[in-house]
Amino acid sequence: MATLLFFGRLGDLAGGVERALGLSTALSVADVIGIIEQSDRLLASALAEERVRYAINGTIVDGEALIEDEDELAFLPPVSGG
Amino acid sequence: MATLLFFGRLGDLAGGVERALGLSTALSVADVIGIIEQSDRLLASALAEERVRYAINGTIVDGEALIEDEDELAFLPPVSGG
Amino acid sequence: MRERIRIASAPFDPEEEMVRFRAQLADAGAVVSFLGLVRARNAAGAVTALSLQHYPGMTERDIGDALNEAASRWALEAALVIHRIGDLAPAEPIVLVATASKHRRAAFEAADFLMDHLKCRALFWKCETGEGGRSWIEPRTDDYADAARWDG
Amino acid sequence: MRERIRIASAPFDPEEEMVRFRAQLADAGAVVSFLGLVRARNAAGAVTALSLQHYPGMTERDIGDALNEAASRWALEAALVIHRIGDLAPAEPIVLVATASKHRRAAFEAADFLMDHLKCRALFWKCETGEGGRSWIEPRTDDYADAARWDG
Repeated sequence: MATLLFFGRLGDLAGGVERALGLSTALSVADVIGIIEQSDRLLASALAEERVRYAINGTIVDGEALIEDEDELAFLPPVSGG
Repeated sequence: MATLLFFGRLGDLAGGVERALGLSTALSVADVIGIIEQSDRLLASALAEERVRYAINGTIVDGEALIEDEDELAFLPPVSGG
Repeated sequence: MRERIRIASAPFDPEEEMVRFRAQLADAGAVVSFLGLVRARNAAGAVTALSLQHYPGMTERDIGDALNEAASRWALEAALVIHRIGDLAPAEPIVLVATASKHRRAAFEAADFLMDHLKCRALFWKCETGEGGRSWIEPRTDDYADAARWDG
Repeated sequence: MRERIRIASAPFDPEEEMVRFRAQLADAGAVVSFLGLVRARNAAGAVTALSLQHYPGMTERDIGDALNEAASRWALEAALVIHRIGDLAPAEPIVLVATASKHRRAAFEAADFLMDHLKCRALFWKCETGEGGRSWIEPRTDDYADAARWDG
């Protein structure tokens, strides 16, 4: 299983920070958003916003990057600390 | 008596921070330096340096300002704090 | 440069942390600290709670990168970053940054730089609850402009 | 703005002073502190002692004027200046400046401004004793340039 992480307001939309996703083959981030779109168009649309960044296993990637089983894909909306 | 105050390195030259000066009439700061010059040319020359400021009773003044009996005249060389 | 990063899930004592930070210093002439506190009011009215989220591992590595950049820009003897996560109440400390250097300009600038990074580049997400409801906060335009001051 | 000026003839505890400074704050989101320490070395070698002189009354009034200027330039909730006089040993605190404001830029800039003032405009005279002998210190060229940044 791969792990999807939804931070900030994306977690509200996803109904939780973490979600498991079974992968039979490597998929791009864009493919994963496409799968989510089938069940949750609102979340998928939020994930595809330009200001949302993606990280696979802790490294920032673009939408074409591939995730495989056991990988962790994080969706990072605009940050705010301090 | 008027009080003369010598701060920083001026105090080293004057042999102390404070010195009393009897005044029978009002004198300018320049006059006071002239009096000091009669007994201590090194100190007078240090007091007359451009970077030394004068204060009478806590207010910055120029060399023509007058001091009277009971006044306090301070010689302020370049400062350094912090 | 000696550095320390701490992501704190419970309240921390800023002055206790500063005692500890100072104890390690050998020949610093300048110590700057920045303490951020939860404000009881925002533009929408009273704030009753603040919740902070981070991405364990990635957040710490990113702050480590910012500390490395600070160390390469300024001659620092030590630097400290403590950042809260979890639920916070008004007036509680959120973030403490401390820097130590021989001369004061390095300590001031490095603390300023680190705070700009933490405010709008580090991986934290902040949710405010209050009169205005519940909302995820984004940095102000000023915050982005401040952070851009350090860009190459 | 709440302000406090203290000319201290004996050692002070910076963290204790910060606890006290913070206790008075109502809705500050940002607290900046600058702590200056006696350095054990200068360009001429080891420093064994530092002696600081001030002009009682005039020094405090001048710092009060600087605090008033800070209050007119930045929206500060509180500001604190503590400055040592007398004989100090290496590593001892010389000066503590603290500022509190809603947003961090005001607190950073006001602390920076106050330190520039204390460093080369406030009425203190500083004498170092060490390997290089005994000498009255003047601000560095950098210090004067820093202070001039705030001039109108």
